[in-house]
Amino acid sequence: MAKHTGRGLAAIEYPSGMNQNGDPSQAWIKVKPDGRIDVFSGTSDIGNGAKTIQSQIVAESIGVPYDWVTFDNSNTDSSPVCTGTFASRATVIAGNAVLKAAEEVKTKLLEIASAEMEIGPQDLDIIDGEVQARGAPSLTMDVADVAAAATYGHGQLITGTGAELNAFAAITNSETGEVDSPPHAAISYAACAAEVEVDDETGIVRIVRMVQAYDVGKAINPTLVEGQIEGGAVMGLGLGVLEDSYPYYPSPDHRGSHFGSYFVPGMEDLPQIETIIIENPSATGPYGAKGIGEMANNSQPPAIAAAVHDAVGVWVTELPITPERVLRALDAKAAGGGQPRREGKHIVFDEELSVNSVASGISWTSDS
Amino acid sequence: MNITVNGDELEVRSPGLTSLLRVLRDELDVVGPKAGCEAGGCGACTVLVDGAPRRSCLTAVAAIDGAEVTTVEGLGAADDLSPVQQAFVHYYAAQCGFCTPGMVVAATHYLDSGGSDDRKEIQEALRGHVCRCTGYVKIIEAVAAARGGNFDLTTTAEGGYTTVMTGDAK
Amino acid sequence: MKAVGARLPRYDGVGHVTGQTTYVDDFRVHGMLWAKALRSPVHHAAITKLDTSRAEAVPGVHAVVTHTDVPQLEYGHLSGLGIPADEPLLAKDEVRYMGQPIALVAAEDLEAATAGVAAIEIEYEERPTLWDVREAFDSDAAVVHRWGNWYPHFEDEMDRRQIRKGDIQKAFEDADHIIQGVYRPAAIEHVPMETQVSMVVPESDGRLTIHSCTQAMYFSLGVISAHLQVPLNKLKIVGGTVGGGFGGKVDTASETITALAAMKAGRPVKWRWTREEEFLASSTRAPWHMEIIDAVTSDGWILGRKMLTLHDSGAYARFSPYGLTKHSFHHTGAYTIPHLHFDGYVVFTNRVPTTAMRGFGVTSVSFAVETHMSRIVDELGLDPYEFRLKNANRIHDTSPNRISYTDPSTVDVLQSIAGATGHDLAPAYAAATREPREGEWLPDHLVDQISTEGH
Amino acid sequence: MAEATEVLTPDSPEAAAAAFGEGGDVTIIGGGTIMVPLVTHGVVQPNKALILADAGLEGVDQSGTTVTIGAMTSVSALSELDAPLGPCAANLGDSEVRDQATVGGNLCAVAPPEHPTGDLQGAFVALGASVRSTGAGGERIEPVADFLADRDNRLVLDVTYEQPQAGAFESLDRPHTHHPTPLAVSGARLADGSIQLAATGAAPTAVRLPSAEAEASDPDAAGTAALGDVRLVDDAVSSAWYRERILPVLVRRVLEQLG
Repeated sequence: MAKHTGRGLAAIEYPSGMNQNGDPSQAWIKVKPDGRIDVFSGTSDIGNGAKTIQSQIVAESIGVPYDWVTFDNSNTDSSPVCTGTFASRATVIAGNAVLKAAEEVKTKLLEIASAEMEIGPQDLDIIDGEVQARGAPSLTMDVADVAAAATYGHGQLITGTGAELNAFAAITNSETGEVDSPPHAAISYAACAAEVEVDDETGIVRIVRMVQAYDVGKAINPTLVEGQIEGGAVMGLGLGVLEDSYPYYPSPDHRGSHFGSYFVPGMEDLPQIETIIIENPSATGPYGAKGIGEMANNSQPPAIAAAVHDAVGVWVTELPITPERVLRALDAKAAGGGQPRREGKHIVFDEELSVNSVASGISWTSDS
Repeated sequence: MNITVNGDELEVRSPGLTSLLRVLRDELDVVGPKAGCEAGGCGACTVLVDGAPRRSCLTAVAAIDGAEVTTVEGLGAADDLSPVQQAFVHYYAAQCGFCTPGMVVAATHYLDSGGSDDRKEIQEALRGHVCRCTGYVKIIEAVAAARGGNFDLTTTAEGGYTTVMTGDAK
Repeated sequence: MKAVGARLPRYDGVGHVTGQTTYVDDFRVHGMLWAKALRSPVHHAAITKLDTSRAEAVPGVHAVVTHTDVPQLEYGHLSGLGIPADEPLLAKDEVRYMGQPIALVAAEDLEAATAGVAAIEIEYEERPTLWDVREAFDSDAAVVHRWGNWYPHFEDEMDRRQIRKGDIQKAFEDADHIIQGVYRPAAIEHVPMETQVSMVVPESDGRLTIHSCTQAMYFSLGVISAHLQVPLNKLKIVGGTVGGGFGGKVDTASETITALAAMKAGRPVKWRWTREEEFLASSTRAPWHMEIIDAVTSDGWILGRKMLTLHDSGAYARFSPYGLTKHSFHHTGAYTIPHLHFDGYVVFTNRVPTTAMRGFGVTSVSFAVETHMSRIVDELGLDPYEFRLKNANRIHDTSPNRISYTDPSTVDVLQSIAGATGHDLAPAYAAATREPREGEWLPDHLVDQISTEGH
Repeated sequence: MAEATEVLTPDSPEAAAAAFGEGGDVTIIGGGTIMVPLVTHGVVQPNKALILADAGLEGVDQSGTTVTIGAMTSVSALSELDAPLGPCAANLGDSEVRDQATVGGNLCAVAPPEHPTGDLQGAFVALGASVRSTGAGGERIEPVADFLADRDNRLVLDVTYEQPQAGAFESLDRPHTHHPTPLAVSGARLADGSIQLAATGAAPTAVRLPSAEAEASDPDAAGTAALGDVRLVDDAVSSAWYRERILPVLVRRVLEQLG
């Protein structure tokens, strides 16, 4: 009849891009006669911010203000191939495609500027919408004028295309799982410390605080990174203590079919969330970025499970950690059970859940 | 039947038991309010009916004959955003944006009726609105800060509890 | 100003807050029909009768689409990788999960479409079901899939995904403790605020404009063109603006069927799933069953891991084989373990087919591995940070697939959390880095785990 | 939606009663929170609908120790009342749903198969409230529990109860967005000093807990005794096992508050 607090920790890793690769993204860019930039990419924005991130990459790479960039991902006629927005690939893989397209645009803009300014392109750069001569910042030409010159003087359409494809990493030995090349574009890392409060009478677990650190490689937009981390944290909270499509799993009975009977985390479930963004650049992502959208809900459930154990001394290893599961575990503990079987150097938890107890067609032990 | 939607008085021809949401979306082409569940569970369809927030999916149109309805479209325009709309942009309170029309309407009413910047009060007032993207953190920050308006819309606010450590700093 | 690294506002933020952002359901087109699906009311059955003639006669109904209308009925999510398909777009002879689509009725309004669905004559002969993945291998288990109860993998006659590295029996012999546990994360719904929706417009030039909430326009384009047996230039997907996905909108769940209805009716058709359909008939994150047996030393080194994974795929394969492979590649978590023995099975049940969701394949293993790590810490009386820092991936450590890590940050993220929560680390752990192992960080059992090949 | 639905919007209680007649074929729309989604999704296809928004049936009247609540009173209008009704009302749904949902609708709510509903019913049963309704045979005034047992074809007009000496409300609170209450217990020490207890979520409609009342002086014993008065089931929001564990806790907490 008391509330107990506990803390738990988890550290995780997660790849960017499809497992084993082979997932292309492509983009193309054209420049309007006033230097404004039109980006065509097939990357869906599912809320993750693909339109924003890819526009930022293009603006940065060419050297023009963000609001010069228009981004069109509206259809498959105008936009080239993008495998899609999943597998934490929109920033890393599709971002590289727009980066390559932008670099080509910049090169072409500088070629035109070079002809106009009579300065070698290698001695020019574009800064904030203006072509500047390196070491002589007074020698400038607006990108708008460069684009006009290309259109009306040189008779050229300035475009850039970019395609990103990491070769498929084949499993060369299906006995061992060895692969012939890295099966991912990058790997991100994260850790979460969760603080919970457990009511030992009702079994209800409330998440009080989550402190999380993510290595994002490079935060193309720190605010959007926070958005992924915070949103992921609450989805992880749902996984940890609330959500279940099959509340009587494995039975299919009593599924919730609406918001009153399926427990999506709500505003009042929100704990204190503290975020640490670490930038250890990847060798492969645009500007060193790594994808973290997906992993953002992976670290909380185990941190919560450990925190619950810290609070009340029971391990709940079936998710979600419902009040019922907490009470059943506390009951077992009070009855002198709930402990692993200890035999020699073996410590065996959860025997009642194991295939060894439930099934006859498969078993799993440390014996070969 | 007639309802006034965002200042325009409009005739309604749908049957009287049609939900206000379907009248708005399917008859009147006011598509800001979203059909997230059509059962009152998510709040994406919330509009103001005579100034009070209502789940438009739970409201039979015949029950509000003659009422003034304000949807998210009626709160502000792209070049004239309301304080709450500005705050949602500046605090990055919308990701996929599908819950946003209802969230913005409810937050506007909360503040207009004297709601405070207290986090717990905001959570209580808006708790029926589901957002699956943001984890609510930035929505609460936006509502808490919104009252004054005049936000810089060329940038976004730093998260309240964030530390950034670059590779060099490590 | 710099664009990268800047806290710029969302490109579409103003559209979101004004209600101007146009999602699929917000498009308006003249003459549009509404669609409603006939879905299986039973978990597993033979379809012994399917007659749509009465439905077609319902006033307002313009088209009823069934399996007979689909040029290529089966096309798998992984067909692009040469993997055989197992799931019909619309059920033909049998249904294998409750909620499986059997027919789609397009009509002047939802009421007529619903009446049309009710008028379809269908009969079922129910079959035994399988729910517990652990029992799938038992000799008396109901057989629920034409490939058997678990996925055959179609490569090297392997019926499972394996990882083998080092010598797991030696690890168990050398270990001071062998710690075993079972981990079972649940199925959850994606719950995007926008339910599955598509609207297809037949154009005068013979093309189809497909308004789609897909997360993956080109993936969906390929899937639709395969089912319809038309070249890509006959189709135009309009999309890119999605009201939340989380993995659930990669499946191309509604577009193709809506397209068939639009073609048959010669009218634009919209099919928007109700929230109830989204909860009960849309794919979920998979439930997983994982058993871990770790060989550990008293001072906190993990020598080996033996792991069994049963991935509850539901009634059809969808992306599950991909998810299991990804899972296997990451089953050591953020740590380096020399001796590995992993067996994983994609198991079929009569659940709604499971699919990708945020963290696909790895969310499960993160839960299992990290909870198991916490148990080891508790059993051995270790410090939770130090145990993890000790075994953490370092530069040039190798993965389960023998790929060298170039930029792991396990050490960095753990030290940051310790700092932020006021957890004091012993000096050696506070000073640890992700740099390649040497000295006390390179015990004998990890010497052969260091490689500079790969990245 | 059927164009054929006849929609009536009476503008007085008398007009509402007249329009309702003997009920039967009439679907009542109070706040709409229950019925409108059912109509939208085609679950209910009314021939005739009675919208009560303008029927003048709302209002809370406290004269002396008697409290009378009109059927169309919103749930939020109750939230400041004393326990058990006030906290019970405040616990329902969210602020928008409470503004819209009505007392009459809540008394008529039928539990869908997935979880309990009709949160207020338990508080009214504990208070010994009576319901005034109309329909076949004319007006009827009866205890809430009797009304719940036979409420088909009735139009609720108002609910009346005597202010108790003390009241308490406890619910199992699983925080999530849209609160159905998996289990709640209301208790009241009535004007005559007797204690009444009722549970929501422990049977298809709210139920009195007479066995618990009989043990009211011993909250722990009362909690255990309450299990004899209920029919607990598994549903989407809680198992019967868990309800069995929590019901005694809630009963005990309510009795401790009643003193």
